[in-house]
Amino acid sequence: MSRAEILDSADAAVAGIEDGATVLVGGFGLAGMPFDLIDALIRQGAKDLTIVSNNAGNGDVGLAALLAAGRVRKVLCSFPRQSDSWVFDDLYRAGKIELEVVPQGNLAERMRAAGAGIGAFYCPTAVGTPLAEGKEVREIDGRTYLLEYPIKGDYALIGAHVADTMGNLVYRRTARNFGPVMATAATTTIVQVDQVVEPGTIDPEAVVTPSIYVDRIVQVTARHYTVQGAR
Amino acid sequence: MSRAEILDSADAAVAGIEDGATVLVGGFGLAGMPFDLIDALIRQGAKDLTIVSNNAGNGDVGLAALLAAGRVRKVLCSFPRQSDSWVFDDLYRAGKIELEVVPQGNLAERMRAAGAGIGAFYCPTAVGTPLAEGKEVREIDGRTYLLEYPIKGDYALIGAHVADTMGNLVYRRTARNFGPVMATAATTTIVQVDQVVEPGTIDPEAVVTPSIYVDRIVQVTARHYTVQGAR
Amino acid sequence: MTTTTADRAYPGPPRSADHRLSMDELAAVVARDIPAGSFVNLGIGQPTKIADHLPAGSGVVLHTENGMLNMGPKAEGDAIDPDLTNAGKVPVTELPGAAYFHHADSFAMMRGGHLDVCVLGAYEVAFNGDLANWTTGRPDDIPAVGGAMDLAIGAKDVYVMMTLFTRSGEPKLVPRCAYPLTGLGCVSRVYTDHGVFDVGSEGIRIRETYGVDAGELAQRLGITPPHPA
Amino acid sequence: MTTTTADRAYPGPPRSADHRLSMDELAAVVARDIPAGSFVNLGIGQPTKIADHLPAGSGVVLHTENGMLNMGPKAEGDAIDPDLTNAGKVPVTELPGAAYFHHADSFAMMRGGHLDVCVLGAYEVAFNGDLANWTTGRPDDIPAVGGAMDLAIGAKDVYVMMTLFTRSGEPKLVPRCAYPLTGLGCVSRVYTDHGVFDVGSEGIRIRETYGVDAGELAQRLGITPPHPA
Repeated sequence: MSRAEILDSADAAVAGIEDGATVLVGGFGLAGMPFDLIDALIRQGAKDLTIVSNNAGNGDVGLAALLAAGRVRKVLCSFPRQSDSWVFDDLYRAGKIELEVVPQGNLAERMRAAGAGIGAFYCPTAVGTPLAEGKEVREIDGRTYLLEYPIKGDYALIGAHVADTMGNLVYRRTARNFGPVMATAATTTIVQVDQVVEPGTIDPEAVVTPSIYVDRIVQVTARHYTVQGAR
Repeated sequence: MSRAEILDSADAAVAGIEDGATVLVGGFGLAGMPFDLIDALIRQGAKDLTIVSNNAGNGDVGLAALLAAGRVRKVLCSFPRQSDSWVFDDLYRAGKIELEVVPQGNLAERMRAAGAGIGAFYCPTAVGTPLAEGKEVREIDGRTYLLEYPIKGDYALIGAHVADTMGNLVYRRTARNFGPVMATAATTTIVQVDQVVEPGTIDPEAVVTPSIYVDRIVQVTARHYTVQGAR
Repeated sequence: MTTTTADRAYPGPPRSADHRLSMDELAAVVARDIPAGSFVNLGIGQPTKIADHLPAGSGVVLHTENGMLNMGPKAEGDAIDPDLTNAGKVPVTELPGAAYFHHADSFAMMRGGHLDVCVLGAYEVAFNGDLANWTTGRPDDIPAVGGAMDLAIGAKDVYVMMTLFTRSGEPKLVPRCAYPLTGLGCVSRVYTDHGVFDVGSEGIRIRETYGVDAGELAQRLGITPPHPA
Repeated sequence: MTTTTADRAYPGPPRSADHRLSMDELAAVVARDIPAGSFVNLGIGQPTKIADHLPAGSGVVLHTENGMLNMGPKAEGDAIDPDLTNAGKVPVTELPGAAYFHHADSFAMMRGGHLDVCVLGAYEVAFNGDLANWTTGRPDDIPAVGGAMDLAIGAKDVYVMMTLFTRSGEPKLVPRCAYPLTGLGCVSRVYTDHGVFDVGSEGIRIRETYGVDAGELAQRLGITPPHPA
């Protein structure tokens, strides 16, 4: 359906996310992290979630707050351990959360595959490492590859800069990161943006995420966290 | 190397293309077709070429002229037969050119794979059709896929709208088509543009082909062909 | 798998028109059946006409596989831009809210199942939804597939729009395709000048008839009549 | 495969410095060796310092895997933008000619072999170029790989920058890595405070020494001395 739903609140935007859902959460550290949607998801109460995100939370905000609320069963991410990942670290060491570490490029490419209808792909990353365990290996043209499968989300929660009312998105700088890929890989893509504009306002040559990938939009007041985590 | 070479002429831009090279040629019909580069390639004289392009020439210009000059051994394309593909049609019927028909999306995705370091991928397109012959078949999650391999070029000849002197590119409308993908899939990417500008002129958020993929640039005077072929 | 209407429940008699439809009338029928707000790819040829019949405010967004969403009508006069064409290389226009993307992204969109509806022409469609629309397979026919195979497996619903019979009167809706296939079991509905059909794994079912009785249509196609004549 | 210098021709005695280098001096050495105009990714930590030593006009373009080419220096004061960071989440700036792209495109760029040089830190490097830099494998170490494995196999040349010995004096350049691997045979050169080494399928070779004799260095690493002492 073409015209994305424009919602009044982050709470309305995350309505219906079920217990046990797989949720792709944008952001690289704090850049691009959809804080308002995550806070709304905490209020909404869905639990037993599988979260796919580059990190496993920074400081006590965003994803870290969702983890602290006990709503997450499993995290797929490339880099959980950071100087400010104390929430995840404690849960993991207490055996209260599952972790699947995925190389960052594979995380992105596996979500791209999900969005692009690719059944699986042979990737050279991680060959010969512990992360290759259990994966099918094939030599192609003299190079060794591992078979990687798509990662599909039930929902994607992402942050973007500007949306038009059809759902076209542009991002800001490196806050773009996983947003465009996650938008393609989820059944329902929910976006928080700084601004919603009329169709025709965004240059069609500069659209990063075309409207077809966007289901729900909420405009939020930009919040600025310091880069290393605490509010 | 970062700073793309800016050349004075299309002839200088295509220097060194060897006999027997695989050349990816941008354009969808005439939109985005790098006419000046192809004309220069005809003058340059390289022969026995394998051409990868969506079509096999329109009218008597561009790719059709290269074919007519007898320089092409084989064409990989999705759609050779068009109302104005008489040059290719005659060569093909006379047994003077090889043809490999590749579904359009596979053509694009196989070049993307070449540019993205993917060894091969499972694709649902063409399952159960004559174009599946000889391809490895695999069922994944209840759906049937064919194994597709990358298409890599020695050279890409593409058309874009504006380049900066570092090599960042933007395109115009549907003339974008295969250009950005081919730029990633060739060892040497050669681009004709309407305009060359200084770095900082193109909005970094709107760059379509980042500079890393571009090797040689030549600014040409825009030529307009009627859409159905003849000059 | 080829089945007939006998294999599944039939909800009622088909709607009908009192005459065989022209291709333009048929385009209007297809347009009527495309849900408001759908993302749609219209194949080269007859399906292109469907765009002219989409009601204003339908919110239908047209995708063209050469790299655009929210494509507008055919360009005329000064609006013609050689850099802006549809998949048939016909100059078109851009609507507010359009987006351009490259070919790999365009076909990822298609293959990834994001389009709601795709309407294609066909040489033949089988009762099980098999599609043949890319080559006759004759020795003198230069094969050219374009985006047909990608479209066939990409959209959530693949509709075919065609005449029901060849000029010599042979049905093009058949138990099994004789022409080389474009895709397996991919078509869900077939719009023709004589009627509209659901096809697929549950077999063929007549939805509408135009200028012909459903029983007679069933007989000409060699399928079980939908209900007692 | 582990081999030693004896296995290949040695072109001459290494250049040398009269003292062990600080990490900052070492960063300058790496910067000197990066060809002008290269596309380079500098890993988190020590390699980041290399950027400060690239000569003006080198034309080196920095890639950061979180989606940017032509990254500028660290941002200070008002230039800090939470939406613009490097892979270490440190605020950075943008240079003219920058481009932003999403993560799949960024890692396609890397995995596709388009970067000329990548410089990484390491726990250990083997003489054959095997790299261990992502986890100690200790039970209490939470594994976190980030982009390390993608970088290891992506760039045309992967350099490592590290101290040559652990605090307890054990070499980190070893016949075979004991730590869990990041990539196989992927490192081509190792820059350390005591010297620079070529590694790879042809084995290890000393290129430069800092404050130590090549023969002594070879002995400490257990490799064949490069030439008669």
